[in-house]
Amino acid sequence: MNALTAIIEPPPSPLPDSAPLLAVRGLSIFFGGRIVPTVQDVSFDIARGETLALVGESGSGKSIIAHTIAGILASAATVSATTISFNGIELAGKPAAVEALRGRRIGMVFQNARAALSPTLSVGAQIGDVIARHRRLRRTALRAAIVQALASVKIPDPERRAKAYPHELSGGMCQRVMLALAMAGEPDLLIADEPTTGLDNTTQAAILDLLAAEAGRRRMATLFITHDLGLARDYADRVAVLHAGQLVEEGRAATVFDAPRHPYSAKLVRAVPAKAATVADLGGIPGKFPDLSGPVPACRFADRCDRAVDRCRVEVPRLEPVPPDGMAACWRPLG
Amino acid sequence: MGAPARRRWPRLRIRGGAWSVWLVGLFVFLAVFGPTIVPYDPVATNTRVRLEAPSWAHLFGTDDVGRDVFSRVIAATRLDLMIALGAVLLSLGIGTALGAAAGWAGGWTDRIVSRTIDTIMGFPLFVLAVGIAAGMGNSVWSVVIATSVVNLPLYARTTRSEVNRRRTSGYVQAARLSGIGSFTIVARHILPNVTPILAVQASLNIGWAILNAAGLSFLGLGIRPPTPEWGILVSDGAEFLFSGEWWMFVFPGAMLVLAVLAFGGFGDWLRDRLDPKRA
Amino acid sequence: MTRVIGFRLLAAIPNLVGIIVIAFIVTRILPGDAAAYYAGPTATAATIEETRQRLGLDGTVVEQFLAYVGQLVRGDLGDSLSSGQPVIEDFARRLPASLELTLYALIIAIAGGILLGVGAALRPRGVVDRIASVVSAVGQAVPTFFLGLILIFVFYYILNWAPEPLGRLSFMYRPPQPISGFWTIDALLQGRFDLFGELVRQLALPVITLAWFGIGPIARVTRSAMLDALSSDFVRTARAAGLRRRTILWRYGFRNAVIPVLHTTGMVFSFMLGANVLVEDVFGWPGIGAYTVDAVLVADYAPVQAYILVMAALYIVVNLAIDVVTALVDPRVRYDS
Amino acid sequence: MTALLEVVGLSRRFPVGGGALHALDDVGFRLHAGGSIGIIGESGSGKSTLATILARLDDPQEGGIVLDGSRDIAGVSARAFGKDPARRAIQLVFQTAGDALNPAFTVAQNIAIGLGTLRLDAATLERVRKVATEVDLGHDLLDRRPHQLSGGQQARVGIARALISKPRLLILDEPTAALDVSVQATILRLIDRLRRERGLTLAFVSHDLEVVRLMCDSVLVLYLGRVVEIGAVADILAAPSHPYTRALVAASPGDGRGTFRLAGDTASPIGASRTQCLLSTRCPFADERCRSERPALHGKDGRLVACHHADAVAASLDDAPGNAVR
Repeated sequence: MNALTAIIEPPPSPLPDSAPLLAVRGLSIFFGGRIVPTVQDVSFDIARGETLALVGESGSGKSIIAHTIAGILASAATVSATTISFNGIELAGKPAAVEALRGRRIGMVFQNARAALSPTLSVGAQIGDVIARHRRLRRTALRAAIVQALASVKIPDPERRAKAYPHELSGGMCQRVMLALAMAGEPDLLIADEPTTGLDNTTQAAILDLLAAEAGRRRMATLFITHDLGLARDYADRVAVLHAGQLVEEGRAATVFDAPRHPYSAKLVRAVPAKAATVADLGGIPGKFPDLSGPVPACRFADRCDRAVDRCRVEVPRLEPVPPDGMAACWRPLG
Repeated sequence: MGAPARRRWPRLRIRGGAWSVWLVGLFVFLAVFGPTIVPYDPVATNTRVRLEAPSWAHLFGTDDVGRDVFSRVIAATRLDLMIALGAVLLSLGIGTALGAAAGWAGGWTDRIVSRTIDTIMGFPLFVLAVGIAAGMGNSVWSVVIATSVVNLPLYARTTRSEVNRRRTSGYVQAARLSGIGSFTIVARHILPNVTPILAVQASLNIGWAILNAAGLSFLGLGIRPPTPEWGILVSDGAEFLFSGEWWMFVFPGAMLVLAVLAFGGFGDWLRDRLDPKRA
Repeated sequence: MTRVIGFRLLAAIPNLVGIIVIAFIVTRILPGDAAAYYAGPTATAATIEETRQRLGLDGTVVEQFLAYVGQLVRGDLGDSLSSGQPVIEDFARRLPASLELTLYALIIAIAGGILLGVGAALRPRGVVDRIASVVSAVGQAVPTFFLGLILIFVFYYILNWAPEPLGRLSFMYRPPQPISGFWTIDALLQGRFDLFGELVRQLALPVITLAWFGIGPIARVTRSAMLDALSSDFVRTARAAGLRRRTILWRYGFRNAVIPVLHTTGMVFSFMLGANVLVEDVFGWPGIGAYTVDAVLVADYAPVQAYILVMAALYIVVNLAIDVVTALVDPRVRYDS
Repeated sequence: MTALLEVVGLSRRFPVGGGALHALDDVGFRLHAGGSIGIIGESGSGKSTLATILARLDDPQEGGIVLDGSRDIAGVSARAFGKDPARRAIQLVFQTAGDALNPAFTVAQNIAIGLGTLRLDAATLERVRKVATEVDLGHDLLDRRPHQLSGGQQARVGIARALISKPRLLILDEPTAALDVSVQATILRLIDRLRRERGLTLAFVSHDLEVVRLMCDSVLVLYLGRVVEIGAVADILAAPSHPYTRALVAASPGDGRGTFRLAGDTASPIGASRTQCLLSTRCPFADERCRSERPALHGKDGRLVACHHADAVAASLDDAPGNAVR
């Protein structure tokens, strides 16, 4: 090999930053032998260093999607996807591939952190288990690594706290411990499943600040699952809105929050107290998610939508670009 | 959809179904009419047919003094069921009242009731039953009372914790907001929610009470021969095990097992029926 | 940890007091004149009266109770009418036989129950689950004494695999020198392996009968506690963190599942102490249960109250041990006290 | 004009292993007829305890609750209050609506409990129907059991139960905390409509500043059982004068990431010091004075604040998003 060819051939380099770290295409999830999928044809990307908020009301399927990507969906469900590609590795239908990444390249934090930690092991021991799984360390080095991990999530007095059990710590402290646990493998992607639900607002802000700082420092991608559009607006780069298992809108967080294009997102935004000047500005959303045990309209929002036309009930709208910079799955987007 | 709700795992026992309801019906029928429909007098001896193996004339064979085992086993149903039912009702009534008082009032009432219950629970229950039955002498009542005393904690504890759990619930507070008095709240607002739990417990408990009573009389406590009773029949039959006359202990024993299974299944069936979330 | 033990010991005191009170009540409600029993069958009216005074039975209830407690403190449990000896001596001789039987059964029940329960939880509706189901159903529905008789009938009378169900050892063998009172252990200590084998053969049926009733509840609780733990949020976290399956199963699953299992073990032991009476009766086992039943039937009441006291004391000791183990596993309990 | 409700120096302590938990410490406020006050605080602030005591389901150790400027009902024990003529005037809507409905009874019965009866005679049923209509609850739902209803419907039943006895003061203890935001919106609008139609006076307990902003005209901020700031909602949210209020405003989601944060977690209220400002360990404004002298509530621009540095706090507001709202 001479010098010339070396110049012509592209250097072997990691994927450019612009390529998505995680690409999900056509993800559908079926439960209990139902014909109607609980999650239908969902697609999205997350780039390195980017935070995507997956927003939806309870029952919209947001946690199911997160658990499916991490390969820890508890119930017997049938998953089909065109692709779930992580850093170029195909994960769809390959449990072993997910298994190899979980805890290392893909980390996860959950809501209700105190219940998400084992009550019979000290928090230090639980972090130690994870660190020991990834790195071979001697006893003293392991102990130092545990304290270091606790310190990195801003837990005061980490030496002493390492010996504490979850029930002795506040909910916020437990959530920090879980964050330390998820970070122990230095993941490229963090899936945060409603990480602050049930915490006080000030604690929530502190945790999310920490998460954002860590993500920024390590150029980590974050899939942020939340029911709170306001939080998504404050902490995510992009927002994807789910309605009854269908992704209805996706775009820059501020854009979706301030000028939603899908009728459902628009109604959801109108229900957020922070957006309303007076109580009269608040808008509820009539009806509820369609019952998935029977036939449902093609667009699952059609029966609740005042803009719906016949087409909405027979032809599933695809995510199409809408100005200025987002995507909406609607035959008659707001405009 | 969030994390899947905590599932209720299928329990490790033979499922109660319609069969158990039929079986319980059969036992009740035998308890009422058994003594009048059996082919032979359950206590009359007939030395000409001593120790005969099962045949068409004597379905379950005969015993050492020529009594028909089938007639004795069937006739025993009434006594065994009455003892079990009596004991369960007694402990259900007293236990529920004590538990409700302790669970609602708290404080000293609770402390005294709970301590008493703990002390009873401090004994191995069958040992306590043996002690009580021994102390009270040979009568049906001694078996009933011994069985109900050792069962008391079950109902008192359940009622106490169920009432206590609901004492601070929103709907009890809501009733207080309307000025409804304590007694009415416990009797009309809380206990109806506890009744299904107690009913299931009581029906499951009947099988246990049958076993307890049979165990006592197997040891020779309480009821005395020649009264036909399943525990006594097994005990009497056991003497002839070593000479191969198996039918004398196998049939009454099998009847015991069948009764316990029937009431256990019935309890399960009842639980499924009474689950308020199923309506 | 010593604080936990100390605290639990203190907590056991009210139980002990309650038990003594109940034993006292049971003694007082016994039919007939207690003084007459204690004075013995040959007593005259005068000696009965003398006994009454000696035992403090002529005083008020409180005085009687204090006198009764005084007797207990001196280790005086009264004399047995049937054996003519102090009850405490009869008990000392027979207790090891009961303990050997019960403890082996408890060990087998715990080991078997946990194995079946864990196996069933790993594969709900699998083979182990079904076996556990059947074992449990039999344990719930079949009376102890009936199961013992069936086992004797099948394995002794029909198959002749088991030795004659009469006591700890056939009269053809010489029992080991008493060291621990557990003959199996004593035989091993003295190197008498053939005797050990015979003792095990003799123990097999009664131990299985007794253990059977413990396996069901322990397996049932283990199974559901394991299933709960394995579907818990913290096991989900452990999975998401990429821990090994084995670690998740034992360190995260079983470690948490063991707490309810320990609690059940206490109840199972209590049940076994009761069932022990029936098993000893069926197998002619020379323990305190059979001894007490014999005493009851001839209206010999001193052994009965002694028996109740000993059983309750045993139960307290075992529960104390269970509390300590629970505190070792569960930090929440540790700090409660 | 006398206040419908005047609360003075209310304290509630719970004994906890050796010490005492000051769930409420010297809490007071006035509420005019037709007014509405938001009670804001995070977990451990005592806001639910306050709601329970105002509803007279619990007794304070100290303090007065004066109704209509004439009767102090704090002296009547919660037990005896059931028979008090004032009982019907005060009603409470519970946090988790599902838990506040008796599963053994039908929806109609659950509403009728508000009248103290389970018997649905014609007159009672008529009143139940009327109030159900008022809260937009379909009459076809009246024969169902509570668990067959959706969360929003359960919330409506809870409100109907509270309203059927025609109270003047309605206390709402986080009535929408468990609901999805779209359902919360309809329930909030319902409460607002009922308030106007019936001329109700509201005490609205919430952890959500934005909800209180929409629903109430004044706000009371609680921290570890003490009032730290109280005044008109619009004023306080626009320019919080207490560091804790400011932290709450900055942490409230939906209007940009605020930057003002307190250090650490809320301290344990058990055995808290009586001589220092409870926030002094977490507060960036804290100095020696805060650690040695507990600040009293004092007037400032038409509101009350308990902070030595209230002026500095108000003056330091910058233009960072979320730090000042409206």
